[in-house]
Amino acid sequence: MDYTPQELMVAAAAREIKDGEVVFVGMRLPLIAFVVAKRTHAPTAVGYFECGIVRETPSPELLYTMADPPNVVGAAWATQLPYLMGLMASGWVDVGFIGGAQVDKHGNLNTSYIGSFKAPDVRLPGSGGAADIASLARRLLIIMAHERRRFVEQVDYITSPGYGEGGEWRQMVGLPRGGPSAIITTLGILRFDERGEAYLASYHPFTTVDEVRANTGWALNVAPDVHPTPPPTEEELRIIREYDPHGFWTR
Amino acid sequence: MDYTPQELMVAAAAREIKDGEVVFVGMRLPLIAFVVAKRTHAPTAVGYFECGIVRETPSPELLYTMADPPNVVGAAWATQLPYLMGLMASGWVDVGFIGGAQVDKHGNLNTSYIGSFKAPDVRLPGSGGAADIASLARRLLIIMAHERRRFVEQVDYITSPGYGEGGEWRQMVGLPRGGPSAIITTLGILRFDERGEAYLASYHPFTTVDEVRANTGWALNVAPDVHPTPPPTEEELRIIREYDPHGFWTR
Amino acid sequence: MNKRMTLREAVEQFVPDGASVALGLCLESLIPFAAGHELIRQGRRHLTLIGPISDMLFDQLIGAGCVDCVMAAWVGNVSAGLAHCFRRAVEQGLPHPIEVRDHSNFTMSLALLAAALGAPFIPTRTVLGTDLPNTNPDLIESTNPLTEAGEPIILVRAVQPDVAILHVQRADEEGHAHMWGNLGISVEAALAAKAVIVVAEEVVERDVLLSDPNRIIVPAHKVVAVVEEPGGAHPSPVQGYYGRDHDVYHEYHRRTRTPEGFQAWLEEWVLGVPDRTAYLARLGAERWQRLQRRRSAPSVPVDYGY
Amino acid sequence: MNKRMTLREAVEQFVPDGASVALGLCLESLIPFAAGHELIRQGRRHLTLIGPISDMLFDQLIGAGCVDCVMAAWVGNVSAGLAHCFRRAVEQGLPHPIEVRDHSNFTMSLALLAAALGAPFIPTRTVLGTDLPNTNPDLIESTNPLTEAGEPIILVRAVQPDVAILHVQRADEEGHAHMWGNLGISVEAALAAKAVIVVAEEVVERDVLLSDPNRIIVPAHKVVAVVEEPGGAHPSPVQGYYGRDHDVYHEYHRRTRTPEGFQAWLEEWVLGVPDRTAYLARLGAERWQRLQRRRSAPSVPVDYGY
Repeated sequence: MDYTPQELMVAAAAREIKDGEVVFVGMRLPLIAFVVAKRTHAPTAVGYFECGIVRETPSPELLYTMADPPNVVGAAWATQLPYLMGLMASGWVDVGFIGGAQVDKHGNLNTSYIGSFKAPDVRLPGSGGAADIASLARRLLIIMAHERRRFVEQVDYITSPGYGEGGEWRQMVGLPRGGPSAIITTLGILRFDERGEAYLASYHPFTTVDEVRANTGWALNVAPDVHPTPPPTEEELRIIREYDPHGFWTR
Repeated sequence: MDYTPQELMVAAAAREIKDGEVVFVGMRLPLIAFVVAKRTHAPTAVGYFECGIVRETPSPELLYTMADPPNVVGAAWATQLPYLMGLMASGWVDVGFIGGAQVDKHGNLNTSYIGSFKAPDVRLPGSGGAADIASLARRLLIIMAHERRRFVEQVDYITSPGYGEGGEWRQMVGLPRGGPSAIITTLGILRFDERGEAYLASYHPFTTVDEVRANTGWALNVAPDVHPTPPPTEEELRIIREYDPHGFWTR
Repeated sequence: MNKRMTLREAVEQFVPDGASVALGLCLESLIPFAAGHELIRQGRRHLTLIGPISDMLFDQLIGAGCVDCVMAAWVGNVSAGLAHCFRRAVEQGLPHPIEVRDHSNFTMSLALLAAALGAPFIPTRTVLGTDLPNTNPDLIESTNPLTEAGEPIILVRAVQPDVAILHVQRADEEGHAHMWGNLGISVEAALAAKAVIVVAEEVVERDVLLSDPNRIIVPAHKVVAVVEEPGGAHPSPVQGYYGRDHDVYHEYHRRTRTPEGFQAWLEEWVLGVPDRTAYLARLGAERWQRLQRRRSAPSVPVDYGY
Repeated sequence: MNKRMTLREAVEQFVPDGASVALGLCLESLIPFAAGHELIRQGRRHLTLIGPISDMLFDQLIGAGCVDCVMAAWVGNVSAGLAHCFRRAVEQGLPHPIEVRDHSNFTMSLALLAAALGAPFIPTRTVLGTDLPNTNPDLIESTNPLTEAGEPIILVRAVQPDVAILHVQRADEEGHAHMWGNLGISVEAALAAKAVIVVAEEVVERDVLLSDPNRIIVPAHKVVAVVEEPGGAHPSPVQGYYGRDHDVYHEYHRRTRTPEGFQAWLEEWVLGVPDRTAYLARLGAERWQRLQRRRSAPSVPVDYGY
């Protein structure tokens, strides 16, 4: 295999961004997915970075964090966090990216507490902007490592809402729109059925449906047309490797 | 008399500003009162202008409106209106100035409707920031022409709250603080007793208590120590006339 | 995307009859008079006007019959006095009755800020005890649910304009815009609005705008039209460009005491000129020259490098 | 008024035990590490820390035992992973238990904005259906009183810090301060706080600041102390001055896996250096030099003249 799982994930994530869309760019791999999308099929996509940055061009250098100086130079707006979040709350953000420590079959994410929040086994960092992106973006893309302990029947704590208990849950709790569109994992891509339950849409070329199932903590549904995820193209790989030459995020 | 009533009013208003205070500067005469205070006894007073300006020095030229370019050059902050109003809402503004078309004995002001608001005789411009200053500043200074039709038993419409019906009215309706401290008129200076009713504290040198009473639409109380208002000093007049050489506001 | 067009095109395409329009958001400066006059020339009807204090422009639009509803804190003429057309509309229903929703400057800013934040309302303690809630259904008397005693509070309902018109100093053709000086409620309105029309003194290269991203006023993807219209804010001032033409306000005040006087003024300065170029020509080169910036006061640059 | 003093004096005078302190408000940049380390050196106790995401600094203060309560959206190490001291405090009560009020970035900003506006709360539809209201009493599940159906809404209670510490690029001795780049929730926090401490890369003449009043971050009368502390944000970046020292974050992450490791790190970089000058000396001139700005990207000035 001449690419890493991370590189495939970045390419897959980039393909989820449509041209002209406003993207709430998350930390780590989405930073690079936005760059790949901009340089391939989505040249007019606009990136929101919650620290207070809007970009219409990729940052000139690899970002370790979204507030790194290369992300500010040439930005199309440098502003205050609540303004960007407020625009998202009003429906201006088409798609947002987040990761998580735990995800469940309804796409709910936990980045706060493993175990009971009253006496947790692990205290994770918390929401950051993830809860907001999951609540308010028109659609949500989740990127995370596919491990059985992370893909659980039900998350211990909902930091970022997916489809809750499924069905009309989002409308019922009052969320204005949105919900997960895909989970891009180290093993495959999951999408969601109309009841808001995740199913396997494609598995990465270096794995199998069975392996994906074995790494999933619930009885995973599989699409009738499940197929291998298209590998990153040469152009995508070139852009990823130019942008992250030492593979800080992608190796 | 070697000064105009407006000049005396400006000087009297300036004397109400203490050094170091944050002043919400209103339109017209208060624009000049702030300048006089800064140049005499209150050099460290800070002026807030609701259009979004904070000044620590007087503007270099006469202002016709608070957004005139001379008010922006050398400003100590140029910002957004809700930030200044928000600071006032949090208690940061010591004193604010407003005028009115009607005032009543409890210091309530009307700048909205003469007659019924459903079928008004006169539609006045409205609140601007006056209602906010009257609601939120620590104390309120009212500046207006002393005429019987303007000084009424009860205003037709409360645009800017004084002491309402008197007593504990402000606390009862939920206002956080404040209330009128003085009404500086073309004829005298009214202050407020502990029940929130205005009384005559001083009459201008060119008038009498009786004349003030005759121009007031309610039975005006008079302080036992009522006295002539101290006229503007030479220094005050010099500053006023330097700043408003053609007497646009003060003649 | 190149969004540059004439003011006529921008108003035609993006301000339909019945629209709610926020304009005059810096209070007395950067008032988009050219855009307002174009609304009048195109005979726009049933508009809702949204603003803080409005120095003369709302009065003109009301007098011209463009307006059904005003959401504002103050409608008048700051250096000259009352607004005659506004008075006639409210007092006599001339040219037709209008609805007025009385705000204070703070509540108007909170209504727009609420919309900018996607919040249904913002609670405040300003205007408690006043009559404003009686003449504005968007100011709701309520109690604070976080206090046991249920202390009184005003809920300011979010107001989302269909379009905000911003007069700015400089912009590029994609809609990146720099505005400086007192900002009033411009940021709140531009963030709240469904669309933004930028009218600029100068359209310049993108690099100039992006050299200072903190000064950009609103994300360009919300901007639907960019118009270069030098002098488009006259008689209101534009920091760094020209001063306030006080005489215009006083002349307008004098001449518009009667409907006939207003009509004559309107013919002379709005209906009788096809665009802002003709307006400035009518004003006269000498008078326009007198208002121009006399001395520079440049900002000390900052360095965005790394 | 000249408010210039050393960081030691500023922390001594304006951040008492038990204070609530907002810091790290730009998220990953302009983090006032020097101020945070001074809090540790002075043995400050029972603090409440307020911030959006905190990149490493909150973890250090928690590990050093300064903190009773954290109101934040995220406590970790952005480029390296989890926060070990934060974990130990919550999971094991080491060095002592702390209270955590879980915010999202948006709710944290709304809590501060509410305080900045003098509003008791701001309603929002973010975090509906999540568990955050279960671990934060400042996020109150309620219904929107403006809708008949009573749609669900979260009321974000106002949070007013006792003090906000801002690291900025330049300031004058009176407290006028310019900050540029991503602002995060700095403006909201500075407006909300009862007092502001400004730590600047450079203290410059008043005229430089007042040449560009739109860039000033908060009115100077709210600023109680101005500290000139070049390099005071290291290892976080300062736009126009120096870049992010990524290695520090990774080294910290590795070394603080155990309480002993954290203590050794703390001795080396905080307790063992009297001030930031000594800290930078320990870092080494060559390493510090490598982080400095390599190329300029100056803003195109604007003209405030008339």
